[in-house]
Amino acid sequence: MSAANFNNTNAAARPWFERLDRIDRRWIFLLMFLAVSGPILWIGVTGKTLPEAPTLAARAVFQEIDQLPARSLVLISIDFDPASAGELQPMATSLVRQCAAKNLRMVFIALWPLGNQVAQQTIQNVIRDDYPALKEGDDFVNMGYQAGNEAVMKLLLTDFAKAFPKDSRGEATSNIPMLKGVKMASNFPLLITVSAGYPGSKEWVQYVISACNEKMNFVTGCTGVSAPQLYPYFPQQIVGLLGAIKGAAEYESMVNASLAVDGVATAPKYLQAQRRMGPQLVAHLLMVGLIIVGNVIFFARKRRGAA
Amino acid sequence: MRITHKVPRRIFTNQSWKCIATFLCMAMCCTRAFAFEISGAISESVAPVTQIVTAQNASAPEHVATQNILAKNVLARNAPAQDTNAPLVEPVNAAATPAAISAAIPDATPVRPLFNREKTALFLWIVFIGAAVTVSVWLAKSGRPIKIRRIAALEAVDNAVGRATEMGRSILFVPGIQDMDNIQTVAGLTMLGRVAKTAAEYDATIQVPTCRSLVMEAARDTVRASYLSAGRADGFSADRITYITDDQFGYVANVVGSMVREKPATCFYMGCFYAESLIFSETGNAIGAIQIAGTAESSQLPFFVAACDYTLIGEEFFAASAYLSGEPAQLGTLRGQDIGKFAVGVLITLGVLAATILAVAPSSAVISALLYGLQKVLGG
Amino acid sequence: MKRIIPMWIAIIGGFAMMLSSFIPLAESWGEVFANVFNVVAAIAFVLGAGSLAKQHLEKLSRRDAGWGYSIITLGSFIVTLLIGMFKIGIHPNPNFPQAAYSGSNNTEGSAWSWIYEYMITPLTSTMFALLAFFVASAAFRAFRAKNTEAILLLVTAFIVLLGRTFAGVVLTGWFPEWASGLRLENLSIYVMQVFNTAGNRAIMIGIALGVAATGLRILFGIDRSWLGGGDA
Amino acid sequence: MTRQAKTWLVIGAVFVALIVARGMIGQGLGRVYVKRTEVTAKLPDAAAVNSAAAAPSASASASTSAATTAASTQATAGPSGASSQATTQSSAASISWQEWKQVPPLEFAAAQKVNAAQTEITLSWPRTIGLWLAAFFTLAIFSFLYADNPCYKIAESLVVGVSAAYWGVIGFWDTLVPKMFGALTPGLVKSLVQPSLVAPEMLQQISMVLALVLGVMMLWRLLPRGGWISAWPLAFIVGVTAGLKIVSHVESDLMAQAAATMKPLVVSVTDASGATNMWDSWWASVANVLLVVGVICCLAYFFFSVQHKGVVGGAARVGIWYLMITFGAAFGFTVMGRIALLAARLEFLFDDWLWLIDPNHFRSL
Repeated sequence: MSAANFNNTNAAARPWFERLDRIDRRWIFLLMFLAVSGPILWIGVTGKTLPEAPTLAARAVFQEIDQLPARSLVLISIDFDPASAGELQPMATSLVRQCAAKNLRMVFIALWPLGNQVAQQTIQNVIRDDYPALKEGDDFVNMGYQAGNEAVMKLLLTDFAKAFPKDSRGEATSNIPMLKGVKMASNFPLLITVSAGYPGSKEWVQYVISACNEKMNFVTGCTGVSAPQLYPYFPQQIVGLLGAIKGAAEYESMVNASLAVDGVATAPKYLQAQRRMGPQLVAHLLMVGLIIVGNVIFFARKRRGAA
Repeated sequence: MRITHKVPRRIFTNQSWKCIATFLCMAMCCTRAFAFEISGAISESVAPVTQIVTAQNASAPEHVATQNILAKNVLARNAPAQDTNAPLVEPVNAAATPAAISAAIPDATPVRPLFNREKTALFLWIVFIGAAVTVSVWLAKSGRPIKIRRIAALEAVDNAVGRATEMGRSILFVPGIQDMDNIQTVAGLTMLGRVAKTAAEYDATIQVPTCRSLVMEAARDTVRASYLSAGRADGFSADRITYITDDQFGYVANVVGSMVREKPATCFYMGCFYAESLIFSETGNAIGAIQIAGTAESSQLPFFVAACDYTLIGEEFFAASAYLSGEPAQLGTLRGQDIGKFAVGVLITLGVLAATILAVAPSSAVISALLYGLQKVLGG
Repeated sequence: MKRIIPMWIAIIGGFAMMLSSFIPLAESWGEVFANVFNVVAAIAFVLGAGSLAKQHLEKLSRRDAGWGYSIITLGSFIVTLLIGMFKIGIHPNPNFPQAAYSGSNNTEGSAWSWIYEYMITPLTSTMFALLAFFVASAAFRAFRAKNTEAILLLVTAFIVLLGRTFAGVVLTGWFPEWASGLRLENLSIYVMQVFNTAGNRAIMIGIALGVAATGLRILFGIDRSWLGGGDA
Repeated sequence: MTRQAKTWLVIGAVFVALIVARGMIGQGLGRVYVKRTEVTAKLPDAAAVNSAAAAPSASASASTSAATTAASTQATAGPSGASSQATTQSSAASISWQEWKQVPPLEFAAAQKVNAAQTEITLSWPRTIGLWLAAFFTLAIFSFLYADNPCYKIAESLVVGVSAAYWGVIGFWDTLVPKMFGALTPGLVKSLVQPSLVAPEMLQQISMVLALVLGVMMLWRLLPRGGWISAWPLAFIVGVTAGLKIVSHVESDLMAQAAATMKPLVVSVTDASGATNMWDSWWASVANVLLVVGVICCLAYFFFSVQHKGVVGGAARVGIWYLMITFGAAFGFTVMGRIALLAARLEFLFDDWLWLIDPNHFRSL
């Protein structure tokens, strides 16, 4: 795919804009690489991050979790795989951290085949490492993955144990102490999902939130790609929405601020999203620059063509 | 464009009987249950919420009552959290815990109503859409021509296939990355049928890599049928329709790799796409292929719109598939959908007017009743 | 026969699913069908794995171009399958040591986790990361102000790109309070909540109607194109 | 040698030189350390020991492991470095094994300082090799940006094979075993996999027989003949999803969205003191007007049985403008997401592999 548009036989004879227009796209790739790697190295060395001002949708996520009384049950669906972890892992980490700090009882499920492994890692990094007092089965449980996408959601609506017959340790659902009394999805006052696509937040709204006779509150974190599609549901069906790494950074800064202890710096693993906003800034500027240059070429060519 | 699909003018074809019968069956099944509940639904539209709670309590004592308490507590989010959510909090008073409550449920099986009243509006909507589609399909089958507005991307399909033949290169058709249960995939395969037929006529080779094994089977059937109907059954080769892998990026890596190696002259992307839309269309751009895309995934449309030569946006994709198939069933469905859209548009307009008048003159009882009615129609 | 039975299977499954939302008594049918569906969906994965193996074996036996890579694919496929199916290197679950296969594949340090951590993760996520480069190249070459529509697309993209980073704060953060609505970060929210919501809402309404119409067509037995062939 | 081959050679040589140079500076690069923990599980009764000994892992190394040290077994255990082994203690009815948990290099340095001969925290060869392989795969896929090449093709072939098997295995262990085999062969599942299994209900068993029949029909297509039978499970999938989707789409995407659009065109926003805020009211009203107009115009664009002329044509034109703004916003958001993914990959290369940066303080305080 490289040499196809790399043609410089009579490059000198062409006006500047033609040459620029036919520039090998690998130069653009290189620019993008520099725009992202530069800030990563700089932030990695200096440890500085940019300030975040949380928007309404992100504040709503924080408040929704914050207002739940301690020991409430929350259903957390990890609907992404490592391919999207760059965007979504910081969200999952912060969401679990806030829930753990609030002493909510967390039930993890996954509708993506690799989601179970992601949930497992998140549990390890946040709960086991930093909240070792929380006990599996009493305070949190990972129910693993189930195939079937929407049909699993449909089953969750009426029978939780049928949808997820065992947890990832092999314990039958009916023997798990914290799930005593959980019959169906609506027994959870709050549903939290982190979603990378299909099945994800949209399907949760369609198959669970809308179909539930009882009102279930729903907050979600999603990739930048799916965020625009979820805005029509906000704030009626989706109470709080974290869109892309920016949403993650906003929410992360809120959670960090709420859990900050004087004199103790926040653990660096809880600053992941905010660190990634640095490369984001430079890369966005590069994108804007590229679009502007592309259009300058376009108009220069148009003028030449018209003259 | 005007489709003159001439079916012999027989009003009640076999097909139409079948669909009417099925529809009536469905309607009858439900109206029995529905008749019991309709009076309740009407009274509900007048009565405040609390009455429903009591009404249901009568029939389903413990279960429903519990559920309503839970629901109301969650609803009352603005009130001080500590009190309202009390039943959700773990032990203080054992009797009030959800565990205790639901432990009592299995024994006392509640008497269930025949029809879920809260879904009345939803049910009526589905009946309405079903009726609109059935009637439109029936009309279309009875020979009434259906006009479809011009769709630019469609007119480009034949040219694009012709170009590939002239250049002596292959055509790539990607039917999305979802399974046969996704309607976009089905629409994509309808498009494939047409593209393959044109390709068979022009004697161009067509490559179809698929992401699901079921899609591969269906695509093979479709292409085989197209080659047959073009009278070139010998030209069909099942090996060009391959299954790669279920994994999104495994699939993308393979398709993009083969695109760079084989340099197809024309690429079609018709179906359900996610992140791979841009990888495909950028790679297609780099190898200088003509690209025509169609998807209903709105997140991927910007890339197709920007990078492809022609794009079928959202529903346009379904419309194009219906048009290309030339089947009265599909064209009738399109008309049925338009009727639905028109109804939604009118409802929104009425609702907005009512809401506006209500905002200006809050005391207007008639308008507030209208607004309430509209909200009910939409299940709000 | 080959088409009538599948059609009725679809009709029965579909109606059971649909009616279970309206008729509480039918809820259990819905459950049964959803449960069967989930298991069939899992068997579809097995089918996917089987098809892949079959495909590459055929390719190998014919010595097609690039058959060497088929060996790599098949080899990695078989190794992963063996490790996963037989839970190689997985000790039993400490809670149920008597059951040989009770351990989870996902235990830290297992071969399965190794594949996840050092193969699946880098391979798939780097594939995804390539998009950042393609997006840049597409922006340079494809996003041109050709007409009104393209200009609207571009301007919106600018507002969102700048408004969702610190650049927005730097560029327009000095706007006085009464004009705060014009700050890029607020403008980007406005775009999302008004224009984007309107556009996506219309698309959603349209698609919902499309899905309902097509679905009903299948359930009424009008549409059988999904059974292959073509005629209705 | 072609020009391209030369370029590859130069790039490769420079790269290797840089990595070697990096390896000699400071702490070096790309190593993974693990910490050993002992796990003991009590067997319920003596008879069960035999079945435990048949466990794939336990049997593999039970007899030989006693004499070997932790570090060396770990490097040799299992085909790809499974870092666990089991020892069966003949006296007590319990089995124990060792598990290794990844720890930051900082902890290794600290442990070495206390006791240079310690074996609790050690360098993990399987994981270190894995890390370097992961870095190789990352670079191999990035190399596609320059040009297609054998490294990329190898990575591509691997991802196809590994992921297909991975999905199959997950489907088998997570769904088929607990749901289908749990219902059809509860005894087997109970003794081998999940002792906590709840006895299946009759309905569950019947539905799983149905699922099994459909599944076998589906797998039938792997055989050369009778592929048409797989249309039955396909029909089931199509029918059930159609039934599910009709209800959910009409409810959440049609009715709820139309209801949410019924907004008053005139809004009065009052501030805390109860007075109407004219400026805010104006903007809120404008937002509502724009929203309502947008939804209706976009709907007009999607009318197919009406030619776009006159009023409908005008509305459709406004509709396409709205759609373009929608796509612009989607583009902006998507760019944001993609760049975050690239940042994550580069963080892996710079942090985990090359040890150039240390944002998580794994190697320095």
